[in-house]
Amino acid sequence: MTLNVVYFAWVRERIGVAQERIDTDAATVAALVDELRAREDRYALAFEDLSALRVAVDQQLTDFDAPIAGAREVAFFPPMTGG
Amino acid sequence: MTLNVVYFAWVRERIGVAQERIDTDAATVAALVDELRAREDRYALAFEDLSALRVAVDQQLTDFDAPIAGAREVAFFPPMTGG
Amino acid sequence: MCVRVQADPFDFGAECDAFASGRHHVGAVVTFCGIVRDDGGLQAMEIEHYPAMTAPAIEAMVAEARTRWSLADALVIHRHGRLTPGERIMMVATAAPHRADAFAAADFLMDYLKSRAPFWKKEITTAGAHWVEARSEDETALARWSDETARR
Amino acid sequence: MCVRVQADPFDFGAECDAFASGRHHVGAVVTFCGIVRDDGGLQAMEIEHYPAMTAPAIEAMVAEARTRWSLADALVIHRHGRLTPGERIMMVATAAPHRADAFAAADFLMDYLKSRAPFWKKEITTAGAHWVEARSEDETALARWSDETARR
Repeated sequence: MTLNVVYFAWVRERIGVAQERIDTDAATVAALVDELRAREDRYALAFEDLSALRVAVDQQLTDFDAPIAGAREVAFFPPMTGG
Repeated sequence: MTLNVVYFAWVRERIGVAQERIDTDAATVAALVDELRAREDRYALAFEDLSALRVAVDQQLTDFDAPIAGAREVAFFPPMTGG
Repeated sequence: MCVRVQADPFDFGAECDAFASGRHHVGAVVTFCGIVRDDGGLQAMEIEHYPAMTAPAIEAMVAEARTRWSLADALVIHRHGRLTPGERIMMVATAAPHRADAFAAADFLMDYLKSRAPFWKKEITTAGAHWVEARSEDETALARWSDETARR
Repeated sequence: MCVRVQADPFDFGAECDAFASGRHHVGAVVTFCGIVRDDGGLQAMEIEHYPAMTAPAIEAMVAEARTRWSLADALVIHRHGRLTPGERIMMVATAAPHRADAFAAADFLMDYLKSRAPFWKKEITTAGAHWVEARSEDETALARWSDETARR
């Protein structure tokens, strides 16, 4: 399947793009992260410490165990600092 | 001594005046209340239930045991309903 | 710090704007506006107060709030006299470096104003006039700030 | 109910005034305004957000607040883009028959917006630029609404 993967804040800066299309057969967010880490150092660096990251699947906050079958967009970002 | 005694809300309405000068030798608010009650029925009615009343001596909230020696003004009123 | 007790209306929007303006060391402004609520049949609200006591009592509440929280500024405006449903009775505004202080101080000031500032409300309804009774919920709300209660 | 996410400034005073206007069954309006605070050396704040998620996430927070408290209305405005010290970042307003509901809902919305709405702040200072880190106090504040946390 092809996913839209989006990055925000320092995750975006480390990976160097704001979004990209990714072909993957990953069943969960964590499996997708493993695939990305294996690609290039910039991904390995961005995903070094998952406890410092948050994830949303189709714009819903979730966790790294979440399934992504049928999802259209996965977003990675640091803890939010709104308000 | 001569005190300025002021009344608010339904206390004022029951007693029929907003304020008056009172000559008294009462040592405490409670003793002043006893003197007022003895004057006329309208006072007895207004001071029937002290738990429904609040008192301020010289514009400071206090209680019925408070001394009034040297005070200039005593105010009686129901619980406040500001805000 | 500003406390105003007045019969005239106040401009809530303009007060909020002015209060939040020109602040560089404040991260949070909280405002509260009390409105005459029509629960059915209310024609007017008459608010009596104790002129010699009102402003000093409110100023003491604001001073107490400043000892409890880190506040940059506070504003209280409270009207007296005759008001009709939908009219704004009073407002509180607090400014603080951090939001928790601004919220707590505004909440505290409202609880104290409600039960300790010398105002009395009379409701004029189609069925007659009556003095509003203090509610036990308001004393319960005050008891939340119990350190303060103990200190007094 | 109104949620606005925008780069443009908003007029806090005018929003407060409009929000408190024409209400006869509301006794209490609480507003909050967040301001870019200059803790020394701050030149600008850049706020990034996740456009596809931001408004729906805030709308879900407002809907949750409505299930918890008796609210007549709520408003959230949050800016993104570049802001300078003293500028207003965001505001929340709540209207309710009673003040306790208006206060709690505004406080709740602020805690959720702070830690769960998809905004990220970057501070541009004379010493360089850095992403603002989430503070543990903000998670502690969120934990106060623990029923909600358990339900999610």
